[in-house]
Amino acid sequence: MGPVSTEKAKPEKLQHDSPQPTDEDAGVIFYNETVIEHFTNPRNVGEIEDADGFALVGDPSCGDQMKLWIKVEAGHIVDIKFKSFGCPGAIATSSMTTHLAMGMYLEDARALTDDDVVRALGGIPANKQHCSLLGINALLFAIKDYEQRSKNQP
Amino acid sequence: MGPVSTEKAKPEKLQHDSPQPTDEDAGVIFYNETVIEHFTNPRNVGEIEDADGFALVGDPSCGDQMKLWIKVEAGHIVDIKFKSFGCPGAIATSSMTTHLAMGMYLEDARALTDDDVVRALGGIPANKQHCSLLGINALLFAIKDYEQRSKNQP
Amino acid sequence: MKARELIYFDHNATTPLCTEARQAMLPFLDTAFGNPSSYHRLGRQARSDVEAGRRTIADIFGCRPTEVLFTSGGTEANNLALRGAASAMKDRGCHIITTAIEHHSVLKTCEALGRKGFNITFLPVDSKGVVDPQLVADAIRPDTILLSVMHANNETGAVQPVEEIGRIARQRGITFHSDAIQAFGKIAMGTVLDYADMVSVSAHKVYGPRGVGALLVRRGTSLSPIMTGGHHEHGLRPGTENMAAIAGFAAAAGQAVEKLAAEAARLAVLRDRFEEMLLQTIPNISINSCDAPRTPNTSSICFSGIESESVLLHLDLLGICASAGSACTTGDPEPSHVLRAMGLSSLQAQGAVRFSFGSTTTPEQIDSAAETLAGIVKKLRGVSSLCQN
Amino acid sequence: MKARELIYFDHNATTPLCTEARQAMLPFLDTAFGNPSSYHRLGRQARSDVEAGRRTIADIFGCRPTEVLFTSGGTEANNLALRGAASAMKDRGCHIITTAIEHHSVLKTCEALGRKGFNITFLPVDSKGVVDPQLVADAIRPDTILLSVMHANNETGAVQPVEEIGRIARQRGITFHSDAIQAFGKIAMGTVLDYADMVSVSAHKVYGPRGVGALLVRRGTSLSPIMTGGHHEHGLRPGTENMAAIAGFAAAAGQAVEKLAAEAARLAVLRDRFEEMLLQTIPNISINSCDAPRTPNTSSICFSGIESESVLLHLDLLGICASAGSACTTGDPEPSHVLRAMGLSSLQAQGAVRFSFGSTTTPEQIDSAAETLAGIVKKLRGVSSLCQN
Ligand SMILES: Cc1ncc(COP(=O)(O)O)c(C=O)c1O
Ligand SMILES: Cc1ncc(COP(=O)(O)O)c(C=O)c1O
Repeated sequence: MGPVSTEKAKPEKLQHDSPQPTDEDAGVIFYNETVIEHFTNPRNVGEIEDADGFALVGDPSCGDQMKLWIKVEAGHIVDIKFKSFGCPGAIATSSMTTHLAMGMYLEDARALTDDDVVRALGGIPANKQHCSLLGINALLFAIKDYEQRSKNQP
Repeated sequence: MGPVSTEKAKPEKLQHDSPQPTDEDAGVIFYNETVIEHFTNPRNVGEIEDADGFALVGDPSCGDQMKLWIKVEAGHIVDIKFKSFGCPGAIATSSMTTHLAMGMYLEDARALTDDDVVRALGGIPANKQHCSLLGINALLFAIKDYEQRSKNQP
Repeated sequence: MKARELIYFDHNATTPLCTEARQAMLPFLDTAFGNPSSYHRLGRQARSDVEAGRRTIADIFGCRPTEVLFTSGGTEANNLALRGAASAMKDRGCHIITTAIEHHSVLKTCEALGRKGFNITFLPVDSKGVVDPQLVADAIRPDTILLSVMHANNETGAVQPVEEIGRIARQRGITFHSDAIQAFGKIAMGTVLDYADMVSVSAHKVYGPRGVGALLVRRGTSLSPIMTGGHHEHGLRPGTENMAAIAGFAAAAGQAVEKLAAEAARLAVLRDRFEEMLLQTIPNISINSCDAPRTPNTSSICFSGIESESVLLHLDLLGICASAGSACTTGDPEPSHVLRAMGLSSLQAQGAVRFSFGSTTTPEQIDSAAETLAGIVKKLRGVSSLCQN
Repeated sequence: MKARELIYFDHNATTPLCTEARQAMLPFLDTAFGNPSSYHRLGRQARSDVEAGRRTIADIFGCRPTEVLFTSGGTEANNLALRGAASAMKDRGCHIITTAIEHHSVLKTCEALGRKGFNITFLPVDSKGVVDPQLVADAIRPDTILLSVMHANNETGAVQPVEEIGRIARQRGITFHSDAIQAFGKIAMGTVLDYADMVSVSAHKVYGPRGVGALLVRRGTSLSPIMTGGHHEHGLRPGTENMAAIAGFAAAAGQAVEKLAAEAARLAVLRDRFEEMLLQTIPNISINSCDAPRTPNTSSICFSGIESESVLLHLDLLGICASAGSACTTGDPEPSHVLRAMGLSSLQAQGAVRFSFGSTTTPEQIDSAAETLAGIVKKLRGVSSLCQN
């Protein structure tokens, strides 16, 4: 088998897109193409050895966990990497969070919300909304960690 | 439409015959061909104006009623006629009762039982067994009526 | 006489599947077999097919998809409505009102609830087989929680004043259920949840498949499930969804509504013609509920002096399918509780035969059956101890 | 990579209709549409078709036709068994014993009975997912009326010692119900009513249609109906019979039994091959219930460090259908109650995926899926915060 990522969502496009999620579909999960794309090809996966900020959020026994590393230069996030355990929603929102934050001024990054992530993904199933907090929380805590460290090493 | 009786059970033979009545079929009524034949062509229908014995049995508001007339000569039933209100089982057993009794010695006729009628019909659905009593009771009461009258007019 | 086609005058018992329903079902007997609860594409497709069916039914009744619960049929819909609402509201009161002419799935369920401690009032009907809304209003007590009145009766076709009754129920804050199983597809029903809180329908009475029905449940109605398991049907009816049946139901219901006006008019003409022919050729008959508003396809006729099963067997031997009382009481020697409630004597009720017409019915069948029937009645009356001749 | 055929490894959720079942159903979508309760020939034919289906099912299980009750599916069979028996025997006692690994249609029903005043004991299972009969014996109290233990688990395939448990129940005079929905068609079951009083089966798990199942009820078992209406199914399950579904069920059940030995052997080989391939190519996996007697078609596998939905979505995108836990808990974030009962941590249980093989499964599918899966697991572990690399 070739690497999974080369297959992407191509043949399934319609399957995941056509039935509009409605109230009564709540029991079944329909992700849109963007979510699936970020899930199958998550951006910025990995670790940063000499990170300037780090966060560990979530509880794997409750369904998801995320580790986030940032590298900061001149008030910018110049590198960002993550690793996530969780459902496709957790992985896709993790990926999108890092994608949005990459290159941002810290203050702009801090202003990012879960809504921004969901919007950038073009929406996410109702019962996966909570996932979007994972990335945002990790980002905030990593920035906090960076600021803490900066304070301690002036 | 021609008279109903000319059609008889011909095209339906299999319908009524093939599924053997079983316990769990109790809810649905399957009559055999002989029963249907007696129902569609009942023997000895009518009244006897100068009957020697007569009986009226059953209660129409409970589902069936039968009138039975007999003519007796030299201890024989030389004529017998009936009229019945009721289900196919009631009509067929009425018919078969008269058919069996016709020409019989009174003592033989008195010995006829509902089982004899059912047997002569080749069986009757379980929930129609009670019907067979209608004819037999009418016959017994008609014979009784004849004997009563004979006693009174010696 | 040559063998003739079967004349099926028992459409109130069940109907043949219409082409549209059959077509809609076939894919689900084939590749579209997924479980709507499964995660994968077959599951998602199944889910969206179920929800498409639900939207169709919702559109037909002018309600929301979330107000449509699929059940295994009309009987289950009625049981869910009555048992489920009684159980959900038992702390608010224990009085339930229904009528004496309901289908057994309502009547026996109310009796069962009666044995569980609920008080049941069975309202009488007039000689036309119709419930008086005033009696409903008068029967309401402070502890009344639930009212169930059918929309159209299965034996006589008599249409009940459910809108008026529903208004009374809503005014008095009482949950109103209506068994519309015989009304749907036969008379225009409008947006039923405007006056009723729960409405039962069944697919196989409208040329849809066996094994599926729906309970329409107005938002906010108190209802507990009567079965437990998975989260299907908003947690109110568990069990893997029957997609083939749901798709067939949706297709059939769509057809039924589309053709309703034309078909109702056509059947009313045939029904009237049938009844006129019988009245002209057979003495001593009476047509039940003939002065009531009736579904256009139902003719319930009492033939005095003879017994209905004997009529049915003669008819059957001649290829004509009809019923005595409702189909589900076959083998039950009790005369129809509906006709008895209308004041008919046990004897009269025993002579009742129901002819219910439908999509397969033609004018030729009407004429032929009426003629045949005249011969049968004459013959049976000739045998009957109750008739002079 | 070229588009490939769908690989359906979710046969425990539902199965495609077999040709025999489809063929058996078609006449009932056509001319054989009568209502079995109707008097006329179409009704009688329908009745005899229903009873033929009943005899087939009875023959398969070595019981009497009167011991077969058709229901709308497995969920209803389980509800009827538990609610019906509890209600029929409530004067004799209020204690019910079941296990922690039952399907939701048993588990939630027992919980509902618990809210109605019954005491429920949920027996634990060992790490293999099997109930110890000794625990059953020990749990029995003087007021125990009912015991329900499934024959084979839907998630792990673990087969329970139902014969031994049944003997204990019979000795102690306790009604024993067994949910055999996942056992039927997969393992030889013998004459089940010899040791169980009630057994549930469902058609759509054995290549039969949706919307029908059966509860086998041994003569003399106390059981009340949970729905009321007509006299159908010996007065224990009202509603117009679903002939198409019953005929399809009978045909499918016949097939399932006929092919059982060969198919079970074939699937066991494929299942073992699948598991060996995974064990060889993927580190840190464990096979649930692998040391228990299992149905031959079920592989429940925990992939440590990754979450099952992510595995399922990757699989789905590549055309492979599988499940996490049981299908009917999709959308439910709770990790499998079955795996938790076996002592797996919540984290371990979250990594479980169920592959259930069946008639459509080929060796090529097994190889291809195992290979694909190795790639997916590697990829997800590469992303996982719980994995080092
Ligand atoms: C008025 C009415 N209610 C309920 C039912 C029961 O419906 P089903 O056969 O779908 O269970 C019927 C038909 O038998 C009916 O005519
Ligand atoms: C063990 C078990 N019991 C009960 C059920 C419910 O059966 P049905 O889907 O026919 O309602 C299932 C399947 O979902 C099952 O696997």
